Amino acid sequence: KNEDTEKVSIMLDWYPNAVHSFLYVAEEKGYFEEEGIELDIQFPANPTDPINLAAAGKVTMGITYQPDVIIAKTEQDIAVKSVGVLVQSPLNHVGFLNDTGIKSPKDFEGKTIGFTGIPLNEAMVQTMMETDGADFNSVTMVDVGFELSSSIVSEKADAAVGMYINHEFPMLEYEGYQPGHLDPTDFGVPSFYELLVVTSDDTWANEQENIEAFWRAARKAFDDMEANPDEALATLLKHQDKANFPLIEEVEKESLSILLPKMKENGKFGHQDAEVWEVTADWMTKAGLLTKEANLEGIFVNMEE
Amino acid sequence: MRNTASFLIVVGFLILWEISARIIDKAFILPSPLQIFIRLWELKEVLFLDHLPITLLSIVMGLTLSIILGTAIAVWMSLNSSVQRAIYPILIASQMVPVIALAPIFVLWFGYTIWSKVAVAVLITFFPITVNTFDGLSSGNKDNEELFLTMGATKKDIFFKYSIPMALPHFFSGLKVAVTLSVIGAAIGEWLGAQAGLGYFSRRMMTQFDGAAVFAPIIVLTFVGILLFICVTHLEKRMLNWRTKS
Amino acid sequence: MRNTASFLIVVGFLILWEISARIIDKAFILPSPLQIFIRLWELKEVLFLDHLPITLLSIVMGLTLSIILGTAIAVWMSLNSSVQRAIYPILIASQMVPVIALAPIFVLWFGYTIWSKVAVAVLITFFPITVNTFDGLSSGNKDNEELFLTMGATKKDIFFKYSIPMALPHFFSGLKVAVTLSVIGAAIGEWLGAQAGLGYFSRRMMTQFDGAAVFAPIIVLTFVGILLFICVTHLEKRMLNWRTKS
Amino acid sequence: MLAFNNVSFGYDEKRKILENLSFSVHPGEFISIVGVSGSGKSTIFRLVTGLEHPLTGDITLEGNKNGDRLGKVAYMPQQDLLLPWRTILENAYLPLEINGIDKQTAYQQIQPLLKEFGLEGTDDKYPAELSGGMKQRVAFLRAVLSGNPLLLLDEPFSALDAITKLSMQEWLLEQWKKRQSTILFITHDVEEALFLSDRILLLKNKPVTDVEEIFVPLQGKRTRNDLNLPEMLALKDRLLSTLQSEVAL
Amino acid sequence: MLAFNNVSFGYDEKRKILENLSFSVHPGEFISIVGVSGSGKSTIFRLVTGLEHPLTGDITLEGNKNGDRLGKVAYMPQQDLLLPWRTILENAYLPLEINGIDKQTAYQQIQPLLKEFGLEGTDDKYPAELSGGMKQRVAFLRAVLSGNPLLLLDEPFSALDAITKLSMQEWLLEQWKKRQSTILFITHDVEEALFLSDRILLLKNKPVTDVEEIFVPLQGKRTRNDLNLPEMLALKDRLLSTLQSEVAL
Ligand SMILES: Nc1ncnc2c1ncn2[C@@H]1O[C@H](COP(=O)(O)OP(=O)(O)OP(=O)(O)O)[C@@H](O)[C@H]1O
Ligand SMILES: Nc1ncnc2c1ncn2[C@@H]1O[C@H](COP(=O)(O)OP(=O)(O)OP(=O)(O)O)[C@@H](O)[C@H]1O
Ligand SMILES: Cc1ncc(C[n+]2csc(CCO)c2C)c(N)n1
Ligand SMILES: [Mg+2]
Ligand SMILES: [Mg+2]
Repeated sequence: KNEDTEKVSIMLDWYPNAVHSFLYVAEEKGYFEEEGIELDIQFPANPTDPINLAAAGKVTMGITYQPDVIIAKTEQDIAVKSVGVLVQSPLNHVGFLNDTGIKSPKDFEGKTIGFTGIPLNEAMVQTMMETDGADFNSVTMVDVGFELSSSIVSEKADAAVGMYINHEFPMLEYEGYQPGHLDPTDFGVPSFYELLVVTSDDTWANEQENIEAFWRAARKAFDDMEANPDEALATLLKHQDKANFPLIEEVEKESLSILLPKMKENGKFGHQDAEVWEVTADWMTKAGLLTKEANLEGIFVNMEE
Repeated sequence: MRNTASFLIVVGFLILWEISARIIDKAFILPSPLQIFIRLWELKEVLFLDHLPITLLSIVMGLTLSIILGTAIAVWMSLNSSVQRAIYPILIASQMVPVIALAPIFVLWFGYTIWSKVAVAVLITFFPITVNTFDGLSSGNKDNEELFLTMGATKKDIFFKYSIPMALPHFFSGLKVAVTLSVIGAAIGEWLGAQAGLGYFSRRMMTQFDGAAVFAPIIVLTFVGILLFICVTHLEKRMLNWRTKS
Repeated sequence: MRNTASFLIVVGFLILWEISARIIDKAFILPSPLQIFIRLWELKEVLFLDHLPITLLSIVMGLTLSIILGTAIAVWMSLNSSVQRAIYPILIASQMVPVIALAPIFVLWFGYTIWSKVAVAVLITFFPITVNTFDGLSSGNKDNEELFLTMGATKKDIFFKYSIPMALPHFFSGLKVAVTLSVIGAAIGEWLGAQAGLGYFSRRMMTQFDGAAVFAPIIVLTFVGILLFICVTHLEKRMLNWRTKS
Repeated sequence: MLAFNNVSFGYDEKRKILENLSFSVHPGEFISIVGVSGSGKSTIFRLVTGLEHPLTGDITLEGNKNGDRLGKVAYMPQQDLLLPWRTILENAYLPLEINGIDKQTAYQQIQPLLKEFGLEGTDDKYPAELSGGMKQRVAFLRAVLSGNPLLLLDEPFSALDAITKLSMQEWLLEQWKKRQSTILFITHDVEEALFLSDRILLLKNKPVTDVEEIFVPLQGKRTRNDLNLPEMLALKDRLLSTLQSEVAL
Repeated sequence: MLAFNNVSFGYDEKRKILENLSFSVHPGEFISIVGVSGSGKSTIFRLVTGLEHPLTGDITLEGNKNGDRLGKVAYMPQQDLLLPWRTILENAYLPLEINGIDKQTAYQQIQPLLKEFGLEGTDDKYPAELSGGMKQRVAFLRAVLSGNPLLLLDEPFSALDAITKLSMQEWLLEQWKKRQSTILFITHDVEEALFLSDRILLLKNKPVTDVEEIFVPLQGKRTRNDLNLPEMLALKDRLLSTLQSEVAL
């Protein structure tokens, strides 16, 4: 429509769910258009693709996980930076079905645990078990890609790490299962940013204005979403791709209520704190995820209000 | 008539599948043929209008590129024996690289665009086309070429009036293999990064506990393969109609 | 000597790659050959002691099963022409199913065990073995079989003294294709969920943003393929030494 | 030795190839069967070997009427049909192997014959390493080794060049005399038939209802010059003109 | 028409196949070249057609000494070498097509010849649908259509059965007379050479240093019976024994 709209793409962390409502709200209300950008929302084929493709410059931004950004930057010198946080505290729990009899990380011993292929999850389980005085070596970790819930339901894995307290668990309950879960932060894993948005330094240098425009629109949409969650939910449901990613209203409603406070914990949507980065990096060094000294130089920027 | 037995076996197999699926009763793990069929019907618009065209596009682009590239290299090798001696062994050795294992890299190079799928399709279809075409171009015998020479034919005459018709049956053999592989290539490409397409849809449904919908696009893909194969066979029959006369 | 040109081309290609990789300077997207080689060396123990044996195990198991199953079906078809008429068309048609797209289903059936990888390997290697062996078994000519009959030979005599030696070269052609495919099959199987293996390792390194380490196991896989191929070729030469005499 | 008695046969019930055909072969004879292409020469061999059975009529082999004939006659086909994966020795061993004779014994029996057939030193060679004439000799040896006294040869020399053919013909005559076998020989080549045989059976009509028997007026050791005898030249012309008239049919 | 003058040739410098060979062919002659296998008959044809060039010596074709001979002689190979994907008409058209004659004109020229060659109704058939004799006639027609007066035939009938061969020989003689072409004919078959030719060139020694020229004492219309004339029989024996002695060499 608009001759000089700039194309901006973002790759989600997962298939669309309540966390992404603000994107659809902004889209629906034309906030992106007002900012002169055209947003292309992509869904990942692989849990690690958002950061990979953002780093490779194939998408403008990717929604990903904080420790991954530190690993990429520190271990492989990949020039990426976070441009904003979406969820400021953990949602990630270890999930299982109650029949497995798992009560604490000690019960993971000898079990098979599924994860999405992101190495950080292994470290989380390890920290949890060590804190609980169990032997991590007795656990078999399997890369199950996106099949977190299905791997425990189909009993291909006894438990899975990376399941979200706001999404997978309500969903399983809705489907009639009895899932149990353990919170990593109860077992020695620090609280860190659950989801944030990354871009590559190159992209940042070339398209900083577009990214800033994106955030202005996003903030505006988030405010609307906060003010009127039901409307936001309706927008999300309206935009859902029924065939590909059917959403369940009850589940998403509950999900959104859990999410909203976590998305604005310090009062500012998107804002990041250097301290959180340092705490996370410390834990990672302790957990053996980093073999070098953490490189946090320019790892994040905060958008101007 | 000849295929009655095959037909019965297939039907028997489907019935057996239906029964076991009902006994196991876990549609997610093993949907029954009927469930798959119903799902296929329900999803017909999504599958045929949204996803099929995308997949077809990558298949057609991949095949077209393969044919252009493959025949060009084959012709080049057949015209110049030192090129042949240099390239042919590399071509053969290159088949040992599990190119499919490289597919994730293509996603990094091309992003979630059609090109990552086209690249996979080209990489796996290009070999049978090149090798078959080349073998076809070199299958001519010296006696025949010398007969052409004694008639005062130029190299060009020999190439167009002898080598090319000679190579055509081999080219089609290669194309038949390539067509099947192209479907596989596109499907794999779509698993690894796509925003639409039948392979993408199948994988997506895997995360949705919808077993029948995982199989439905695979059925469609199968028919795409069969259809492409039939097309090639028809084209072959039309272009090589002399072969049916022997 | 014949391959000097090939060798030079390969070296040229590597140099070109090295230079472009250095210019682009994003090892994560395009590692240079040197970086890959260094990484291969650093990872040699992990690759060769931890992951290679696992991958080899699925390849060998897949191939063994394929050979048993494939030759059994081929023999069955060649002994009974109504079985042949019933099964052969199904076999051919089955190749149109992008079996690789079914691979994730195997994970559901067999879990994250070696069996899901073996299943993928069997599914893609079984076809060339069956078809080639069957074609070999039926490549005998009637004249020869009748000569055996006039000597008072039984069906068993004909099968063991004529059909089998006749089929052997075809069987080996099939096996050579199968060997290459088995490597691909195992690699794909390992993408889909595994705790070890070269395919798994390559993918895992992708999540660690370690481009050189993504390529290193692929190089190892390539050499596994080449080695297996050479083994089969040697076996073939030994068993078919009469062919070198013509 | 062999007798056809009113034999009728057709691959297809409706299209007979042989109709009420009778002829007989005596021990020690060399008989050529001559006829135009497609007349049914090879079909007669298929009946003799037992690969096919007459629709009506009887075939008697060594006094055995309509018995099982498979494995009872020695057959040497037109192409040598040697097994390319077996050495010459192993190829010659084949009929003995099928009869259950062990390698040791068999090889001791074969080795001297190889020499006699001008094949010494070829034991461990493969067929592809031999010339056309040598391969035909191996095929002949293999037929002889089946141990059956009636030898059927279906155009064995048609693939050889003219000069090799001549020497193979002479060699065959020698072998026949030495082994005192009975030979039934199919050929297109009238001169070949005249040079080799005691008697020529010329197939006539379609379906074949009749054979014209021609006694060759030569006895004992023959030379190629004998073919220039006036009666032989007359016979040759007669045969050729009969054949050509059959083609016109 | 054609003259070899002290021609020497070898595929390999060291192993000569022809050495100081001289002979000549006059317009309208029918000449057969006879020699044992591997003696160099086909090699002579390769030199005549211009596929190979003499190491020393001259070849003169129609007064043109050592000129470019490719496309200047009509060559009919041993196998018919018809293109299986072309109909009979299209196969016959090939030499005209190469000479740049358009389809229309060419087909009008070919059609009546097809009739004359006993090939009517086969225009749109493919070679695989024809019998061996018919295919040889198409190959001959194709050679004739090249328009060159010197025809080289390299064992054209060796793949045919004896009876078909006889009728093709007679047909060839007829065509030769009708078209008044010059024919150079390679054969293994002495009788064939005697029946067809005015003159026979027998290749001798290895490398070939000499040809024995034999004039066939037959004039005008020949019949097969002429081969039974005493002088012809004597000639035949002489040829055969010379050839057999060459094989022994
Ligand atoms: N196995 C078969 N099934 C059906 N018909 C056959 C079979 N073999 C031969 N015929 C037919 O039977 C007829 C006689 O064939 P046969 O092979 O006996 O002729 P022939 O005299 O040996 O010919 P040739 O000289 O060409 O070898 C032919 O018309 C042929 O087509
Ligand atoms: N293209 C070639 N390259 C090298 N040597 C050749 C070639 N063609 C033929 N020869 C050799 O040259 C010699 C003569 O061969 P040529 O084909 O002329 O014999 P020929 O008399 O036609 O034999 P035949 O009767 O078997 O056709 C043989 O020793 C042969 O091996
Ligand atoms: C609804 C939802 N469920 C699961 C994930 C996947 N996930 C959660 S944590 C983690 C690894 C990093 O800790 C991954 C891959 C998601 N993004 N969104
Ligand atoms: Mg026959
Ligand atoms: Mg020759």
